[in-house]
Amino acid sequence: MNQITIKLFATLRDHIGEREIRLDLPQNTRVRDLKPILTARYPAAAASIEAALVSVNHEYALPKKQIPAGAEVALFPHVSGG
Amino acid sequence: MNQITIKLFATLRDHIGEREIRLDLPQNTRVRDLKPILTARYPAAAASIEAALVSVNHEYALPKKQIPAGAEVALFPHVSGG
Amino acid sequence: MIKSPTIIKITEKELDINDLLAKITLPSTGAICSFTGLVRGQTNRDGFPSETKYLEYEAYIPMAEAKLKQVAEEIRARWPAIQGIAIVQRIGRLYPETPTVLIACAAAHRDTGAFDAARYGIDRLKEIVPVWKKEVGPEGEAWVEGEHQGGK
Amino acid sequence: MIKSPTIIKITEKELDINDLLAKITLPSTGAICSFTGLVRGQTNRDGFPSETKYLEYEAYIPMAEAKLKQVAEEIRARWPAIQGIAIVQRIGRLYPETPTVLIACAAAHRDTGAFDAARYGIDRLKEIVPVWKKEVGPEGEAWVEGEHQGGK
Repeated sequence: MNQITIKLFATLRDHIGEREIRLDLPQNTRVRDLKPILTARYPAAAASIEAALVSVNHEYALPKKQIPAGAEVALFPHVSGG
Repeated sequence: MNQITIKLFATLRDHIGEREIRLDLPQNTRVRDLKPILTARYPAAAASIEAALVSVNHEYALPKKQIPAGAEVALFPHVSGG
Repeated sequence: MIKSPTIIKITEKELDINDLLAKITLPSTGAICSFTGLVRGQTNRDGFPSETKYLEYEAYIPMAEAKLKQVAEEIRARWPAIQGIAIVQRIGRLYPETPTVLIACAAAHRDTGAFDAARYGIDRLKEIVPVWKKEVGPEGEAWVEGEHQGGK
Repeated sequence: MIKSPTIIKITEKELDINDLLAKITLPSTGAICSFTGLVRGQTNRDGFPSETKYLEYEAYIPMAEAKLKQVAEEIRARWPAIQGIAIVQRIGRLYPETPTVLIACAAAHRDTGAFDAARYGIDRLKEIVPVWKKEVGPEGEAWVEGEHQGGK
């Protein structure tokens, strides 16, 4: 198992109620596997999780990307800076 | 006769050697009559006078414009601000 | 040849535009185009006037800085005449009429892409830099939705 | 509706861009595009590097102020979404890396002409505003020739 840290921002943090969560994931877990795991754990935040963008090590991640050991993952809504 | 003030800037001031001159001009003198009068008086500055822009009361003046009594006229080279 | 300065920053401090422009000015710089974004206190939402008390900005700071750097690199790749670049996003609680973001692109002359580069910079920042804002008004608070689909 | 501020100035004082942008910001302003011109200390003249010690700017002040006002009016006629406008030309002896001119155009949003308006403003200023500069370098001094034919 790989331990990964998931940071949460904006609506994701509000709906899940945490700034950061830690998960133990099987090796070779891909980004697309992450959302079902989180939705099962936080069903009230399902809609935000579904719409979230995912980054791995500070880079936007495609669904097929494998999450490496020790990765810093983040979930957040579409950006609205400026 | 109308007395007018002619202000000189940049190369015009350098070549004529004055910041401001006063001229008595016949009524109905037009902008196009001004340059020959000045060239006759300041022959060393002829080239600068020929190339100069002319303003009357803070507005660019066409050659045919009549110079009104008491006008503030100016001669200067093409602008180079910014 | 002097290396062109790049200033990239996520900050809670007031934006000092005089200082930021001075920091990206080289001896050969003759022109800087800057874009400043500000908190609007009065806006129109679907045709109705709306008031904002303040905006609360937050950023995923290390990723936001990496993405600001990417925006600067994209600008340099597209407009090679650009010299200094400053891209600074302010975060925290920001009240109406306060500058929130600055994108400044310097060049020797004004006709070699400085305007287009600054315009591109703010568009890309709003697309890819992980910053979010929550609007607080007389009727409560709401996260502001991004204009774009997120990027790469 | 609040009247949009217009700041027009020929000045010997340092340009305070923070202050000028604050002065043209309305509660409904969300975007400002600014152009800053600076004294280049190093330049290329016909492909050869050239050094400038300083520039000496002079203006025909009352006419220059009238023409700056005209530039602001032309901007408002072309881009009606523009709110505040600042156009400030500094004169006197100005050394390399010093800002000499600022054109800033404010609007509610960034996509209603602020960039084009600032670009137009600096182009028109260089065409019609009676300001001249003399360059002083290691080999003596020379008046800088304007880019344009003068205007109306």
